[in-house]
Amino acid sequence: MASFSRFCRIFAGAQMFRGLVPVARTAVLLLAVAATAGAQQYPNTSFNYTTEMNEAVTHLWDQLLFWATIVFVIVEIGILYIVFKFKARPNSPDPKHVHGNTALEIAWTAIPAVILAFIAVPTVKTIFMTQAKAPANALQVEVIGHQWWWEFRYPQYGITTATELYLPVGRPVNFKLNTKDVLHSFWIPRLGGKRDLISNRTNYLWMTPRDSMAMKSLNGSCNEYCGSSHANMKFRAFTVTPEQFASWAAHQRGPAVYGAVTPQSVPAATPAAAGAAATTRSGQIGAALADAAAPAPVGFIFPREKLDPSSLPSATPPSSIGFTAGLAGDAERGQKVYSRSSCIGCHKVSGNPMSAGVIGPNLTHFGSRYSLGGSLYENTTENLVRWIKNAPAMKPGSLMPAIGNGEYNPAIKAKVTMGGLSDQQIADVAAYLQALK
Amino acid sequence: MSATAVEPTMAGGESHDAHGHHYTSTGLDNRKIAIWAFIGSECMLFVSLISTYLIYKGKSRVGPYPHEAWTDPATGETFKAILNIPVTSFSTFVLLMSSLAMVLAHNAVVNRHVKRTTFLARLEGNSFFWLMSTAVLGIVFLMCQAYEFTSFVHEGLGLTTNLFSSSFFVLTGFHGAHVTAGVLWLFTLASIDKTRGLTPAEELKIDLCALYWHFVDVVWIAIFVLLYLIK
Amino acid sequence: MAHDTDAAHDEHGHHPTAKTYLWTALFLTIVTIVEISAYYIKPWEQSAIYVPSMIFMSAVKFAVVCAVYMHLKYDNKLFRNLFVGPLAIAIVTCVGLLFLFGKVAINLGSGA
Amino acid sequence: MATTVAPPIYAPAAASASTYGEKTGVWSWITTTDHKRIGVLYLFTSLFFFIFGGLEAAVIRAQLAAPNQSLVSAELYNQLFTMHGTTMVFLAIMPLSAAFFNFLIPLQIGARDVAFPRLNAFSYWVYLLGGIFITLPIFAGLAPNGGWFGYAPLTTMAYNPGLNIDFWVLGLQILGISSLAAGFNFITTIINMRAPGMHLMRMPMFTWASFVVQFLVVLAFPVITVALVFLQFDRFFGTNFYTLTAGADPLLWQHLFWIFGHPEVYILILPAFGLVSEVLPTFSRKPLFGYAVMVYSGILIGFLGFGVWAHHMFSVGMGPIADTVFSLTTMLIAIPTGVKIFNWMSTMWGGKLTFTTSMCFSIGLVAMFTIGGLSGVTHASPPTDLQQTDTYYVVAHFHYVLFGGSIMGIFAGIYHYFPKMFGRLMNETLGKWHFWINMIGMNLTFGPMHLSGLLGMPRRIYTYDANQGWDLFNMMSSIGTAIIIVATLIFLYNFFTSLKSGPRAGRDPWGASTLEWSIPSPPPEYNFAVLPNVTSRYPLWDVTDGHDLSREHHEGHENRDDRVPTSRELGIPMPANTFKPVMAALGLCTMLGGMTLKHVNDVAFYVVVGGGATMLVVSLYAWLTSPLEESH
Repeated sequence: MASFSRFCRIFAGAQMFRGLVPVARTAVLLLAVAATAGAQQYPNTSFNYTTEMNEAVTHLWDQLLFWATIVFVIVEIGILYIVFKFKARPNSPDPKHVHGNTALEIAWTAIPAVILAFIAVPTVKTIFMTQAKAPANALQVEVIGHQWWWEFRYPQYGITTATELYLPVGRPVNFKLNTKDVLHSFWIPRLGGKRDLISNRTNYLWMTPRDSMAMKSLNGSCNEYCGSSHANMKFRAFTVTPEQFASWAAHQRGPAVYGAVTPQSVPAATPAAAGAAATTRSGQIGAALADAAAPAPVGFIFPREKLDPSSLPSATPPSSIGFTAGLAGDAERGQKVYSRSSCIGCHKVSGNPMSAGVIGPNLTHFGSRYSLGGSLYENTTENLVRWIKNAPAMKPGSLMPAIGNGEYNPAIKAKVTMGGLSDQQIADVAAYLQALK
Repeated sequence: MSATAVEPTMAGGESHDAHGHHYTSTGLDNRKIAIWAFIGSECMLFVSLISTYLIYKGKSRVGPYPHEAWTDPATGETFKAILNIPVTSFSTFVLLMSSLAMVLAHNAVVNRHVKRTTFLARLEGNSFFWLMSTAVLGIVFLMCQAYEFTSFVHEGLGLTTNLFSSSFFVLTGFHGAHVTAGVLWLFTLASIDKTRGLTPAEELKIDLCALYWHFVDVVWIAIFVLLYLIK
Repeated sequence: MAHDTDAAHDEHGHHPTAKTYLWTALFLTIVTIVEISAYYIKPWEQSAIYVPSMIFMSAVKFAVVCAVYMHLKYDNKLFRNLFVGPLAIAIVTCVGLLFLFGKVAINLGSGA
Repeated sequence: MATTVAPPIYAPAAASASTYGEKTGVWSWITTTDHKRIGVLYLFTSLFFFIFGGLEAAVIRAQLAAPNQSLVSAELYNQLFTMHGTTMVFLAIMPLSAAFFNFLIPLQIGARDVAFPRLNAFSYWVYLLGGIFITLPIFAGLAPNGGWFGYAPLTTMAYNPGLNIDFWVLGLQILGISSLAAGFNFITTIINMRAPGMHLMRMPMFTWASFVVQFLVVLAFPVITVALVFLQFDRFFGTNFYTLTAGADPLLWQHLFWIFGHPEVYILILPAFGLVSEVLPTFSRKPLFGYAVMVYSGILIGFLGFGVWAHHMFSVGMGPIADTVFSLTTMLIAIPTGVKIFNWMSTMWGGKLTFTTSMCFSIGLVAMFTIGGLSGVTHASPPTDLQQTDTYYVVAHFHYVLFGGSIMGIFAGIYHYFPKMFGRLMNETLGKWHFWINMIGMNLTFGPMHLSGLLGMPRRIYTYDANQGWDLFNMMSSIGTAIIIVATLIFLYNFFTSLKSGPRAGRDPWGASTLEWSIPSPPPEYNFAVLPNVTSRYPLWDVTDGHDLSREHHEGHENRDDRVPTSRELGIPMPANTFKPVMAALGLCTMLGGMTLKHVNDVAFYVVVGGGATMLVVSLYAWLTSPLEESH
C-alpha cells in the first residue's frame, strides 16, 4: 500500500506527461499532413480542392476539424490541469462533497449544442449540394463492379473498358454505379465522394475535375469488403484535357490497331508487318511494354512518364508459377490460339468475332493499359504470361481459371490437362494481347 | 401478489415463506417483470419480421402474389391471388376467442374461493375447462395455418418461390411457432390444474402464460391487418 | 420501502370481472367484423381512408387487448412502461424502415 | 444520514476459507448458480477470448507492417479480421462487461443474488459453448470470413458456399440467446432485487449504466436474431431474403444489422462508462458530479441509440433526406456524451486525486474516448463521412472508442474490483507499467490509422501497394501493436501472480462508497448477512458524514482467523448448485450448432439437431419443475 502511494506521487508527475507524448505526436503529424496534403508522397489524400464536390466537402471538414480541435484541446488540457492541480497531497484537506451545479451543467449541454448547430447547417447544405442531380451535359460513365475488377462503360461514346478510367477535366462526370455480384464501393480519394455499388440498385455520383487536374493519374479502390481479393480491386483514373479525351475516346470505340479487322478483310501487308513488329517487341519474355516497336496507337493514351509512381502496381507474381525462359511470342499465332481457347468464353475483343464473352474484362485495347488482374500487377509480358497461365495463383479467389497445362485449377480442384495451353501458346497469346493497342 | 415482502430487519431463513419467495423492491414477482421485459423484446422481433414483409411487398419478380392474380410469362400458367381471407378471418376470430378463454381461465383461478351454484357460474369457475378451451382454440388456429400453408404450396407458392413467399412463411411461421409453444404451456398448466388444482396463490402461473398468449394474439391482430387486409 | 415505484396494489380487487371480459370480446369481434367487411366494401377499400382506418381499428383492438386482457389498465405502472417503451421504439423503427425503403413517403401525392 | 448500513455482523473473509461458500472443486464451479462465481467464470473466459482476439489482431498487424507482404493468405486474413471483430465484440468486451454485471450488480443494489440464478448460469454456459463453436473453425481454415457485420449478399450461398458463414450465423444466434437471457435477468434484478431504500436514483452509476445496457440488449438482439434467421434460412432452406436473382435488396440486411449494431456499440461502451463513474469519485474523494444528469444522459444515449443506425450507411445512397435525418440525430448523441465527459472532469475538479492504476485507466478513458468521440462527430456529417467510411480512419475511430473507451474502462474495473472479487490487491507498480505502456501502444497503433485512412487506405485489405504514402503509418501501427502486447503480458503476469500472492485486500481497500465495499472480500455466497437499509447514494461515506475519508486503507490483516459464517449457519436459503442449466445450454448449442451438418450429412443433421432439442426440452422441464433452493 505504501509503495503504491509513493508510486502515485512519482508517476503523477513524470509519467502522466510522458503518456501524452504519443497524443501530441499524433496531433503534430496530423498538422504536418494537413500542411502537405496533396504533396507527392501522399498520392491518395482525401480532402482536396480537385473537384467542386470535394472542395465543398473539404470546407466542411475544415470546420469540423476546427471545432473538434478546440474541444479536444479544452478537454485534454483540462484533464492535465485537473490531474496536476488536484493531485492528493499529504496535507490537502478532504474535498467538499459537491453533488452538481445546475448552471454549469446547462452550460455544457448548451454550448456543444450550439457548436453542433454550427456544424449541422453546413452539413445539411453540403448534403443537398453533393446529392443534387448531375448537370445534363455531364459525361456519363457506367461503373460496374465485379469480383474483383472494375468495368467502365461510356454509353455516349460506345466504349467498354476495364480498370483504367479516362476523365476529361472541366466537364462534369456522372458515375452510374452498379454491381454484377456483391457490394463494392467506388472511391477515388483525390477526387472525393465515395459511393457504394449495391446489387439490385443503382447509385449515382457526380463531380467535375478542375482544369488544374489535367494529366494526373489518380488511384481508386474498392472500399466495401467484397471477398477474397477485395484488397486487389483497384483502378486508375487518368484526368486528361478534353482534346486528349476526344482522341482517346475516338480510338477506344473502335477495334485495336492490331487485328482491327476480321481476317478476311485484312489488307495483305498489315498482319505480317504487325506480326513481325509484335515478334520483335516480345521476342524476349520480359521486354517492357513501353519500349515496344509496335505501331503507335492512333488515339491518345496517357503517357507512361506522366504516371504517378503510386499508379504502377508493385506486386510481383508468386514464384510458384514457373515459365519457360526465352520463349518468343508471335502475335499472329497468338490470335489464332486465343480465338480457339477458352479465353473467348469470358472476354471480348472488338474486331475479333470469335471473342465476345462478357463475364471478364473487355480486352479490346488491352495493350494500352498499364496494369492487369484488376490493377494488381503492372502490365508487363512477364506478368501477363503468368497471369494467363495461372490467374488464381496470381490473385486470390480469381474467377479466371488456370489455363496453363499442368497448373492446379481450384475451380475444378484438379490440374489442367484438357484444353490447357503450353508455355509457347501462352507466350503467343500474350504477344497478341500486348499488340491490342 | 404472491411475492411476500419480508421486513429487512427480519431477514433470515425463518422469515422466508414456504415458497421461498424473497423480498423484492417493488413487491412484484420477478417472473412477471421478466415476462413483460420478454414481451417488450418480442415487439422488436415481430416488428423486424413485419417490416421485412412490408419492405418486400410488391417487390417479388415472379408470382403468385398475395392479392392479385399472376400469369407466368414463360409458361402462360395463371395463378390466382393467394391469400384466403375467409379462412384467415375465421382463424383470427378463433384466436380472439382463445384470448377470451384465457382471461376466463385466469379469472376462474383467481376467484377460486367464490361459491358457485348455477351451471353458468360453475362454468365460469372451471379453470381446467377454460385452459383446455384456450389450448384447443390455439390448435384450431394452427390447423387453419397448416391448411393455409399446404393450400399455398398446392397453388404454387412454396417457401422459396419469391420474396413474398419467403417473408410471408417466415413471419407467419414464427407466429405459429409462438402459438405452438403457448399451446404446450397451456397443456402443462391444464395438467397441473387437473391433477392438483391451481390455487389463487398460484395465479401468477396462469398470469404469465396469459400475458404471453395475449401478446401472441395482439401480434396476430397486427399481422391480420397488415398482411391480409391491406393490399 | 419501494418509494420509487407505485406501492404494489392488491391486484385482485381491481381485476375486471368475467362480464367485462365478455363485453370486451364482443367489442373486439364487432371491430373485426367491420374490418373484414371493409375489405369487401369496394368504395371503402379503394378510398384513401382505407389504410388509415384499418390501421386505426387494429390499433384499437391491440390497445383493448393489452389494457383489459393483459391487465395493463389495472396493473402496476411498471408493466405498462416495460411494454409501451419497447413498443414505441419498435413502431418508430418500423416506420423509419418503411420510409427508408420508399414504402411510405412524406409526399402522399406520389402515391404512398 | 447517520448509520446507513447495518454494520457487518461478521469479520472479513479469512484467506483459508474457500473463496465462495463451502463448495469447492471443478464440479462446484460447473454447477454453480452463485452470481459471483458466474461473474468470475465470465471474467476468465472473456479474458481468454480477449487474448485470442488480440493475437488475431497481432497477425493482422504483422501482415500489414509493410506493403506487399504475404505472411498469411488473403483467405486467412479475411477470416482473421472477421474473427477479430466478432471475437472482440461478442466474446471479449460484451462478456467482460457481463463479468461485472454478474459480480457487481447484486452487490451494488444490496441483493443476495440475481433474480434468476439458474438462468444466469445458463447464460454463461451458452456463451462459453457458443464462443468455442464460433472460434474453433479458424484452426481448420473454416472461420467466418464475411466481416463482423457480414454484409449480404457476400454471406449468401451464392458467394460464400463454404461452412464459414454457417459457423458465424449459428454462433451469433447462440451468443444472442445468452445475451438475451442475461438481459431479462438483469432487468428484473435491478428493478426488483434492490435492498430497502435503494431507490432508482440512489443506485450506483455502474448499475445504472448496466440497466440501460440490458434494455439495449433485449431490444437490439431480437433484430439481429431475425436478420440472422433470414440468412440462415437462405443458406439452409433456399429462402430469398438476400437472393439477388429473386430481387432481394441487400440494404435489408444492412438496416437490420445496424438497427442492432448501433445499440450494440452502446452495449459495449456504457458499462465502461459505469465502471469509470465508480472509480473517479472514489479516488477523487468526491461524489459523482451531476449524478442525475449522468443518469439521464445515459438513458438518453441508449434511447437515441435506436435512432441513428443508418449513419453506418451514408455511402449506400439513401438520399439527402434520410442522410440529413440520421446525421442530425447522430450529432444529438454528442450532447449527452459530452455532458458525461464534462461531469467526469468536474468530479475530479477540487477533489483529492489518488492515482491508483484504476484511476489512471479511468482518466485514460476520459482522455482517449474524447478523441474517438470527436472523430465520431466527423462521421456524423455525411459528406465528410463519405471520405472516411470504410477507410482506416474509421478503424482508428472505433478503436479509440472501443479500446480507448471500453477496454480502458474494463481495465479500470478489473484493477478496482479485483480485490473485491479475489480478496487480494493487484500489484500497483506493475499496474502503472501496464497503464503507461498500454497508453503508448494504443496511441501508436490507432493514432496513425487516422492518417492512413485520410490518405486513402481502405480497411479490410490484406495487402497494399508500395508508394501509396501509407508505409510509415502502417509500420507505426504494427509497432504499437507489439507494445500493446507487452502491456497485456504485464497485465496477465500481474493478474495471475496477484491472484495467488497479492496482499490481502480487506473489506474496502480504496475507501469507496458503495454497498459492495461494506461486505468482506471476497463476499460470502449470500453477500449480505442482513439486507442493508440504504438511505444515501454513498452509504459508506455518509456513515461518517465524510469525516473519515482519510482513514488508512484496510489491510485485511486483522481478524485473520475469524471465519465468515456460511449461509447454512445463518439460515439464509441460497440457490442450490445444479447441472440442469448446463445441460440445457449443451442441448441448445448442440441443436443450433448441429445445424451446420445440414451441408455435410443429412442423417447426422437430424440425429444431432433432434438430440440437442430433446436434451434442451428435457433439461428445461427438469429445471423449471425443480425448486431453486435446497431445503434446509
